[in-house]
Amino acid sequence: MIASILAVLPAAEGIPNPSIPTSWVLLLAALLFILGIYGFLVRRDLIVVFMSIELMLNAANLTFLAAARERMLDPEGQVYAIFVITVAAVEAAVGLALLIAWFRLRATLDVETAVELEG
Amino acid sequence: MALPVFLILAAGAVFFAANVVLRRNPAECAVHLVGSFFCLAGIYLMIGFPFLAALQLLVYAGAIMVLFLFVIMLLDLRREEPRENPRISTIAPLAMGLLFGLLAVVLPDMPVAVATGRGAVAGAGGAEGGKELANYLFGRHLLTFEATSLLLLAGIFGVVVLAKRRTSRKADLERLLENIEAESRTERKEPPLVGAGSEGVAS
Amino acid sequence: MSDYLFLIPSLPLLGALLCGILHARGGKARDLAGPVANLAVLGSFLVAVLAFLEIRGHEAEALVYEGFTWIHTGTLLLPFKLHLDALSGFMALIVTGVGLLIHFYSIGYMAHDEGRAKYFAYLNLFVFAMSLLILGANLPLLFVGWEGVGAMSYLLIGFWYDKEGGWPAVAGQKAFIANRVGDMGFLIGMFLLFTNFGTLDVAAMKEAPALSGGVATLICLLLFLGATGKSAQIPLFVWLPDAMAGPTPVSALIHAATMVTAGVYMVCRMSFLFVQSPTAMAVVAVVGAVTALLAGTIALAQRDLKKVLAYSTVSQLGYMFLACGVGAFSAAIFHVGTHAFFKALLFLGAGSVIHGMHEEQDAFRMGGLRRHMPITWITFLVGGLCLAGFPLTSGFFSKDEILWETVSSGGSAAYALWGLGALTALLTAFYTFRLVSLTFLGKERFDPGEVHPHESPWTMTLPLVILALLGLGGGLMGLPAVFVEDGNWIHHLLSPVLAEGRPFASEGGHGLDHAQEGLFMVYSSIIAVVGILAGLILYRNGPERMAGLAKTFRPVHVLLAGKWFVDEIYQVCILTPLAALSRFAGWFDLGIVDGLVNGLGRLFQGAGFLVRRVQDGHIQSYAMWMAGTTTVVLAWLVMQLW
Amino acid sequence: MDSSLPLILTFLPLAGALGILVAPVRGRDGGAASLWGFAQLIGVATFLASLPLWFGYGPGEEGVKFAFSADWFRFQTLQVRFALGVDGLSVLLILLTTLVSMLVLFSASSHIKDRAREFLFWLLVMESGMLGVFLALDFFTFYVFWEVMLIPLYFIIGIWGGPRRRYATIKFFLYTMAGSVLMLLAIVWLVSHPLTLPGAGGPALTSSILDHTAHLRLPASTQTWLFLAFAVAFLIKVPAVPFHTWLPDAHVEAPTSGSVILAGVLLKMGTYGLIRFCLPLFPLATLDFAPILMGIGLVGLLYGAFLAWAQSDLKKLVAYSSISHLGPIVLGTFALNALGLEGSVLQMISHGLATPALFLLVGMIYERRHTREIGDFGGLARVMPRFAFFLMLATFASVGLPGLSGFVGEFMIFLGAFQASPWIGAVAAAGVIFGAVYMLSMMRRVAFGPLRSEENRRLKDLSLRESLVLVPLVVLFVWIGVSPSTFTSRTSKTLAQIQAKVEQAR
Repeated sequence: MIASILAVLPAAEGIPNPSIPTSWVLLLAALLFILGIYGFLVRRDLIVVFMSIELMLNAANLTFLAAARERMLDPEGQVYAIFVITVAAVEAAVGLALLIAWFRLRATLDVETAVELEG
Repeated sequence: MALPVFLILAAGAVFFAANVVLRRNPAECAVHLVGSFFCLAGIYLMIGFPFLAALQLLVYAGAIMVLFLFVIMLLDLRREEPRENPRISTIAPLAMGLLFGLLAVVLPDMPVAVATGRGAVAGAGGAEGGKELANYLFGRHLLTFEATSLLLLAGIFGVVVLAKRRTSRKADLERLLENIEAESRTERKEPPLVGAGSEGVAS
Repeated sequence: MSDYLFLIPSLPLLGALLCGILHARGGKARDLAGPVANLAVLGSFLVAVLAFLEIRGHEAEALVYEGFTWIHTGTLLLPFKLHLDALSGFMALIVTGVGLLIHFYSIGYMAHDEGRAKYFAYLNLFVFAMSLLILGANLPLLFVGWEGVGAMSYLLIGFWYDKEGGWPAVAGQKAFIANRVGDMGFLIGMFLLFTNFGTLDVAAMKEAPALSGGVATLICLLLFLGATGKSAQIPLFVWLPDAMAGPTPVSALIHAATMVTAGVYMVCRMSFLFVQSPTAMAVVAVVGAVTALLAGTIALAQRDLKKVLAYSTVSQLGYMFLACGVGAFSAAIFHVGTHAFFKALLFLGAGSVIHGMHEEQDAFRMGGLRRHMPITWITFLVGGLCLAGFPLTSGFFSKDEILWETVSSGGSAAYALWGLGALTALLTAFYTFRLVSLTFLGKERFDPGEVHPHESPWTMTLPLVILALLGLGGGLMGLPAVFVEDGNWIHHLLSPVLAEGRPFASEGGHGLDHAQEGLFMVYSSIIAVVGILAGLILYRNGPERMAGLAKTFRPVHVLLAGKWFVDEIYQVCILTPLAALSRFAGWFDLGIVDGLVNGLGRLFQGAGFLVRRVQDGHIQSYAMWMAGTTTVVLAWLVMQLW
Repeated sequence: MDSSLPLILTFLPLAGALGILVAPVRGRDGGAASLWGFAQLIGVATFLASLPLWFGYGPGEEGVKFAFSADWFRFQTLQVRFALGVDGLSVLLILLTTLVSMLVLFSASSHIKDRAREFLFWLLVMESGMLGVFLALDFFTFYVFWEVMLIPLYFIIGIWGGPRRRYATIKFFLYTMAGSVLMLLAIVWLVSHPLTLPGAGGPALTSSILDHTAHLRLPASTQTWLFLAFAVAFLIKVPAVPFHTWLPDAHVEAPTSGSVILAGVLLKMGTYGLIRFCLPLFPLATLDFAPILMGIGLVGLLYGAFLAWAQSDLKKLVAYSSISHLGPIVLGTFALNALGLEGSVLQMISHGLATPALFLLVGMIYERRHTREIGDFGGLARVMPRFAFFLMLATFASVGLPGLSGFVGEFMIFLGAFQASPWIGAVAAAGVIFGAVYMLSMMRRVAFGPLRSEENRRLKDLSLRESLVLVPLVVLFVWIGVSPSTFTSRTSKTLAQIQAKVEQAR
């Protein structure tokens, strides 16, 4: 069983696992992205909204890598992916800090209550 | 032979992602998100980016999700109440469905830019792929790299400033108690756990 | 070119200004107003006499005074030009003469009214406007006098504006607006004249070639509409009886002698035009005759002294227009003259009675005044005789001449019109002596305790006596051919000025000869005597006897006493709908037109609200908008790719 | 030869206004008295400065006199000049403006108590704006002064007005602004349209009104929409019937002096504009639209009369009456004959005198009784004879009683209209009746009739100062009524030229 897993590992030559069509990967990324948007729009809990954002970022990452793979494992793609991850990390950190400050004020994370900007 | 494995992993990623969005309890959402990250890491591995897969696991699953879990535990978040006006929750799925349909139609034959010469180096994804990547990272993208480090620095300062306590501890406590009372009054189903909730926060 | 002619209008104008200043100063000065006003009119009268003699003397066709240019625009040239010929000379004599007597009478009548200076100022202004009307050489100048007279009657009728709950002011306004309706016709007539003749100068129009029948008729009818407004004929006579709300000398001057005859003067002045359209003449004659009869019937059932005289005036004016209608313009002017004398006499007599009876005007509550006011009684009797047309009085000659001219004008209509005239003559005689016997004969029907009638001072009775003499002697002016060969002095005087025209004669009418004239004269004297005796006998001792008769013919009495309900008809048919229309206009303007404007404002406001609702504060709804629009854009892109 | 008179006329009030703004005055009542004194001095000075126009521009004169023009700014090939001048059409209106403004300055001190400084400032700015409009001979100068004139009235109604002043003044401002924006569009088009001036070689750009009036040749279609643009702007100002709803509100809410100036001069801007611009510049379109506009004038006359009859508020009645009195002016203008045109100009002047007198009287009675409901009055003639005397004269003048100013103008207009089209002339003559109906019933309910309420009994009559303000108006009523030719002779030549310009195109 380990062998089958190891077999999955990319062989040295050419594009690894050519049998996986890039478009499918893109489709997966799209689906993840859409789930992210859905979570962002629908959920009332701010923390879950944050998670949906993370999900969207990952979907973007996947798209980068899929494209990079298509172009013979172009490092450009990987570099962007790395930057995405870094930014996501910072964003999460600052976001959560804000979240805590918010909670300290409101005792709830419900997005519905924040309507001061109403026109 | 790799396709079925990919499909399994993809299905797993989608399943976990769906749960992240649909679960009521934030803690469960976090766990499912971690699961989804693992599946993604697996996919990265399969399409030839082992370094990225590692990074994904290390940074995302390891650092960010831990942070999330930590915050969830710190703030002791309860189950989320369903939204009063279901208006958005009815429209959103339809919109997402439509959007996905569009992407599904468009993405397969998305014209990907012609492969540049450099990428043709065979075996870039292999063990020494990381070295190749490093040369690239610190060569061409040095400026971006430094920018992100600045970003990280700013992030740290930001968090410290935000987390600093402006009001006295006692004032915080009173306000927290008030808020909790207020929140407990608004919770319709569960009985007010005033006792348990308060000493948890006070520590 | 006699330049003293402008004195006739300017003297009363000067008098009016002086009285105005005296009124403004108030106090003792007000008593000066009477004499000043009288002097002004006296001066004007003398000038009129002088001018009249100058014309009669050496056959000078007419005196003309050309002043400054009044209006000069494009082809319209209207100088301030006065023109005195036989017709306007005769009228000027009447206006200033009778006016003078009435001014003199007013001194006594208004002696203790604190607004007397203002009263004399208005009276003088009236004489000024009337003289302008008579002497005006072009129609717009005549029109200035025409409306000026209307305005003055408005002010004088409403002189005691705060008595009887403000009724005089309403009566004054009614008079002015009724005149204005007539003036509309006059205005349009003038416009037509100007477009056809290119000028509005009467003399110039006279020489101009005749107009086509249709246009002439239209113009004459329009001018006649103006005349009916001013001289209170059928459609527009409603204002005259109400005009009695003014002081009695005013009624005498304006509503008997001068203003109301302005219409007749205008028709005679434009006789050269009227003659050109037989249809217009027929209309004038018929309207005159019918008005005479209608007014006569109404006078039968009136109790108020002045109301009876007012309706009698309307009736006599009807006679004058009848005369104009049958082409006997000089007879009309003759009747204007005599009527001015005896009707002014009757009004002033009535004024003296009212003055004596302390503002009591209801004839039913008088009676037996002949013992208390002998002079007034005799002069009133003389006036009554003239009005009734008692033989040999001036009223007899002038009215008889009109009747004779009507019947001798030939044509089938002649006899019908004569019949109407004769019937009205009978009614006139009857209601005149009904009035005389009710007021002066029989026993006193007022309690002598609180009302003790006394004879008026000499300043009031002197004009009565003069007018009585004029009334009696007035007939000499127009003796019919039967008596003296060419005794009709006034006919010779006016014939060069007035056009000759027998509209009906053309229908194969047979001119009657002198013998018939004598016969018809006998008819009218019989009619007069019968009427007088009936009036005396039936009303000798009070109205009771006739009251019974009135009850038997209940509907007729109600109809007549109610003045044929003409006022009510006008109110319902014209005034109320117009008022409703104006209220509707008011609502329409505020609601619809203004509504549209405000609506525009509210439209933008509404649009603003719509947009505002999008900003509802929920982050997720903003995100929703973003997601939505990206989807749409994406879809559009996809469509393009396809 | 540039004469400096128009400059003085236009900028003297403006200088006075600035002077008042900065004048350091002390005194018991915060220096108001000296401010009023200074302003009145300026008013009299401007009036005296305008008198030479009357003598300089005698009967039978023609063409532009007292011309002044200086380069203003250059825009590529277009050299815009600040051109002022007086011709037959504007000489009487300028005199009317200076007279009415002077009278307002004298009469306003009785009812403007607070913030006198700003009020006087705005009043004088408005006077210079109005004079500028009548004097302007250049499109841009005209339009600048047209706007300068609007703003002060916006403040005068807005600040010192009645309860609903904000609504009224905004409505007035927006309404007129909409119109003038249309006009600006047309002006810009005109000025950017090269004009072939004789002797100036090829077609050149110019913004002088006189050049355009003389040499503008446009095809019928462009004339139509340009005509409409100008006509709508001026019809709003007149106000002609469809665009009249701003007037009653503006009048009712304006302070007395605001109403007097609005009715006395501002309404004449509309009719002046029609004659100055619409007729000579676009003859073909004028001929096409003449019947319609005569109809509008006629409707204005009758509709205005009916509206006035339905009013219970004295000031609103007078406001609607001025709509009814301006109808004939439009009617006369578009009768397109000598009688109609001269009649309209004369009627402008006579309305410019009669309605201010009425508004001043309404103001005086309002100061005493603080109500404008006609029902509250009655029998004032007994208590206030002088007031009743002036009211009677003003009513007779506005009703058009012969011998006073109203009659001559209306007679000439109706005669001119009759020549143009008999039916409209006849119906217009009928309008005379309704005019009399509502004015006389107003006068009866106010001055005559019994004294009903106690308060009316204690009213004191007009003071000498108030009467003196009314005297010049009354004198002019009689002067115009008795000898209108002295006035019409000054306008006849200029109007004949304008009429000739329209006739050429027929």
